[in-house]
Amino acid sequence: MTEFLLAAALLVLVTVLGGLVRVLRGPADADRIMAAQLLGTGGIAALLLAGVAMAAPALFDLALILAVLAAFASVAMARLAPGDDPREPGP
Amino acid sequence: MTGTIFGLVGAALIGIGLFGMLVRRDALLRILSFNLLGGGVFLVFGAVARRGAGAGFGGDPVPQAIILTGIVVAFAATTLAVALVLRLAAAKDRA
Amino acid sequence: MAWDMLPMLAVMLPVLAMVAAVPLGARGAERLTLAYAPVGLALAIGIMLVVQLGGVPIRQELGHWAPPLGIAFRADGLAAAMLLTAALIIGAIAIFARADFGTAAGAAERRQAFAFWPLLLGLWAAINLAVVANDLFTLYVALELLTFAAMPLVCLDGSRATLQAALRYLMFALLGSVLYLLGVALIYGSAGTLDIVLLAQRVRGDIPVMIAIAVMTAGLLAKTALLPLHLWLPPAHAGAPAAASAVLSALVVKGSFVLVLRLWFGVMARVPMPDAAQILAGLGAAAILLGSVAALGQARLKLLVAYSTVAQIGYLFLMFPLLAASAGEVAAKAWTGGVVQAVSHAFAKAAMFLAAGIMAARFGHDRIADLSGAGRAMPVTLLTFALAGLSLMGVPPSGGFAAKWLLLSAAIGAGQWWWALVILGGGLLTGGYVYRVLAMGLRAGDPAPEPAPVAWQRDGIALALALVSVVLGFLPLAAFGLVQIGRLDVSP
Amino acid sequence: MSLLADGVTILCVLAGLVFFAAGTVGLLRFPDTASRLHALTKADHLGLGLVVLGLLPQMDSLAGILRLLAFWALVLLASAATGPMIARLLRRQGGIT
Amino acid sequence: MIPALAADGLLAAGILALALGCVATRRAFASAALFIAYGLLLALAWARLDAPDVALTEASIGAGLSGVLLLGGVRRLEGLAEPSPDAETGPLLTILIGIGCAALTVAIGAAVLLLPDPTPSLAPQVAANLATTDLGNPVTAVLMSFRALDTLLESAVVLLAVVCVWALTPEGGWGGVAGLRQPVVRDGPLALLARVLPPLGIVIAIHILWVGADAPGGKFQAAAVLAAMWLMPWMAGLAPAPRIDARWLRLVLAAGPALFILIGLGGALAEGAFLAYPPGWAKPLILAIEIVLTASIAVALALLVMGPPEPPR
Repeated sequence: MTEFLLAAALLVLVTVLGGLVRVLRGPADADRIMAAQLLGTGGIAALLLAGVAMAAPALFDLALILAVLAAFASVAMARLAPGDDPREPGP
Repeated sequence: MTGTIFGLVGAALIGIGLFGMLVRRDALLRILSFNLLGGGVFLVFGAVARRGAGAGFGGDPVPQAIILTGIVVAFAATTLAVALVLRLAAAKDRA
Repeated sequence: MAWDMLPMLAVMLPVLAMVAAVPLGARGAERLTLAYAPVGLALAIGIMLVVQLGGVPIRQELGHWAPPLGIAFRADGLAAAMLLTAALIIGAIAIFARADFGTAAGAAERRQAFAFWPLLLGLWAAINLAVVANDLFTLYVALELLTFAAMPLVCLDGSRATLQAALRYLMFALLGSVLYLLGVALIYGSAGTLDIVLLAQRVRGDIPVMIAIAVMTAGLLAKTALLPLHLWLPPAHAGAPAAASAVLSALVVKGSFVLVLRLWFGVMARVPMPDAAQILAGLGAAAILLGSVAALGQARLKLLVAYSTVAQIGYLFLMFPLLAASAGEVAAKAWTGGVVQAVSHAFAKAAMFLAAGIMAARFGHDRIADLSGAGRAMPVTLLTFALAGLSLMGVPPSGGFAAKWLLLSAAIGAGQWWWALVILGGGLLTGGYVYRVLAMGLRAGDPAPEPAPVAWQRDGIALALALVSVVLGFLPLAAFGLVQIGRLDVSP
Repeated sequence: MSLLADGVTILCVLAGLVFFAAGTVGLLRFPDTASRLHALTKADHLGLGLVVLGLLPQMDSLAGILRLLAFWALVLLASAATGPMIARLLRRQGGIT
Repeated sequence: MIPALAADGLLAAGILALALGCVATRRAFASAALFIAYGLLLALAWARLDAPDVALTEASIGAGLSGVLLLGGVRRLEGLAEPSPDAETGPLLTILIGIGCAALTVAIGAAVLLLPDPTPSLAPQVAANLATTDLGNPVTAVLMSFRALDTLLESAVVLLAVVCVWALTPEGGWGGVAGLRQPVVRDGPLALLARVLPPLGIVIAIHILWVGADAPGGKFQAAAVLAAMWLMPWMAGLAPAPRIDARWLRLVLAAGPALFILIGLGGALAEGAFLAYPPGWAKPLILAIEIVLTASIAVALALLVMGPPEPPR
């Protein structure tokens, strides 16, 4: 089981890293935000799989922090992207 | 092995970050490059920590603690630099 | 009272005062700073006496954790000299700055006033930490503390030019500290400790360590503004308010300089690097000559003083090849000469910037060509400038003379006579730019139409600092024995 | 018990992987940003959901199960909020083609 | 072994690709988005390096707060009249700098490869002394006991950074509300998230702080999450930023470092060395410092991201 979960974690990593191409190439800002979000979700999935496989609760906490801050960062990216509502100044 | 791989990644990041800091003219991109450079330095330190694993720890806790401190200090420096860049741009605006 | 507490108190009390200054607000912070200044001075004098009388450095292991696991403070002779210098200068600046950054009772808090006092306290803490800390990473934190405290001082006035200067300074400083940190990582990986005393015993000249020392030195030189990494200094130091310029030029660049000394003659005490030392001194010589020539050509007084700092920093690096190539008395002379140069330049330059600030405030500008009449209108200020200038030139008897004489005779003793030529040539050029200002000031003329009277305290403080710089030259040579205490490159 | 649990885990995690792969392929291959957004929000979060579902049988405590579910809820919430924001951003930047 | 190597290789390639993208991209927003993705991957790399405490810090501060700060900077810079960008570096100089940086990379890489094997380590010493601190997490023990001085000074550095950022307040803005005023967003997805996420985040932060004594986690990570949970409703205009001359604000900022120093001085009086904890008191004192410090650092981090007050328009 452990091997299967670790392999699955690796595969998740492989697929979401494929999405990196979108972050790098865009072309729209929305593409970049989405790809970064996918990276976050994939990272969480990989950490959960690895955390269960290796019985390492620290990885769960890391996934938790990642989830909260990925939400925060996604919101910030969507809100602060140039061209979004000009009435709203950013931080 | 993991330690060495990321140590080398750190070395590469140092080069990339320094290049960005020296070549790019946009102040924010320079600050961002500074962060890449800092990340590289922390990774080199992390490689040292990983190679010092022992006594039941996955890595030497002393450099790990130092990196942690370093990340916070680097963040404070980044905020300072961003605030300064914004203030300067606003001053130009008014001038 | 346990004497080993003194260095710790000299660091932690200003940190505590800085922290307390934030909730106290501008007025409270000002009072706190002025109240703390004599305490800090007493601590510095106490440390100097203990080190001098005991003949050994003061050491404290924090939390009773001995290095390599823990961190130790170690105040040697160099640290004692720098602590006292910092205490005297910062105390003087605090009194001087009351007129600019004071807050009257009941008055609303102003931005500059709120920021200045915690920054001054933070800067003091950072300098003290940089000279007594004995751990390479703690020294990194000291460097960052120093940068954070110094950067806003540069642009306190908020004009566009000063903001630009501050940004450039910040970039240089951040790059410098991150390079330093890189070296810390490599040294830890090679030797398994960051304690300088332990490193001095453990370090061999293997490749990772040499690379580490190279990047750390490069980073620190950027912070010390040694030519060719000096470009940030003149606009930053010339644009700041006079009180801020004085601490920046007198103390902040010395903090990173002390770190270079700790690296070369602490960590690398057993690994001589004579060729690299020649390069450093070559850069120093170039700084002396080019910096002085640039100062000669400046139209504005504060820029002239700032370029003079670039030149005087060059002298500090002449000691490196002399120490690397010799031992015994010649090396001792070089070491003392370098440290006395750092101290006497600190006092002279603080005095000079304050005098320049007083003149600029009086005339409403600092164009050298329009300073005629200064001698009649403000003789004390011009006298201050002249005394500080004499010390920078190295005219006997002054602290600058003692420093340059020691370096000169060490250069001859070490058989490296070419540095002696540089010292003499630099002195002549320094004489040139100081004379330029004095000659213009003594010319008859009318200063400002309706001059605001200069508070005598401000003139007095600037004059006192200049006098200290001169009086250093009267000290018997034995007094300089202090700075030899605890040198890691000679102890067995 | 263990065999059944492991079987469920393997099935669900594999299905999750398929969705992750589908999300990535969609992100890479779909011609315009708007359809990429659809591909992503659907596939990505179903993928994580299935992984979470698959890991549930491996948990030996209720706290662990709740924690896993909390992850999914958190990510769904974030996605629910950012999806419309990204769509609006797309409209404003004129990215819908 | 092979999968582990593959994971490392993938992460390494991803990190380097994103870093190169950051430096090469023409548009600042794209660079900042890349930087956030880079931070995410870096956090995974730290997990692979068996440094979970660092991974938590990198995820929360390195990727999260830094990324949002840079994004905000990009956004505000374009709001200001675009300053005429200085000429890009010439091609010859670019190549020269590139060669220099590559040489530096090679030198550092060589240094990493040439480090002594086995690398000297303090891990055995930490393990031997861990029991005296009553802590289970060795990194927390280093941060709060063996090298507590660094942590103390760092908290002072963060406070000083707040002073520095405030010192950059434009004329007429002093005493105002930190950062730009955010327009109120009462409904819509942002408002929803801004209302729902913070309670969750606060629970998570408390958890991270609490486990920090014995497991990966601690005050910096918890403080970063708390700061993010404040910034979120602030960006939606639902939680106002404080006035920078508010007495409570300044007291909270100073409380953590001040308590730390005072406990340290207490150690000097009672035990004869600064930051020495009396036997048996180590854990309660450390916990007290951590809790107060978390509050101070969280407020400081949030204020740093918000930036200096703006004069009313």
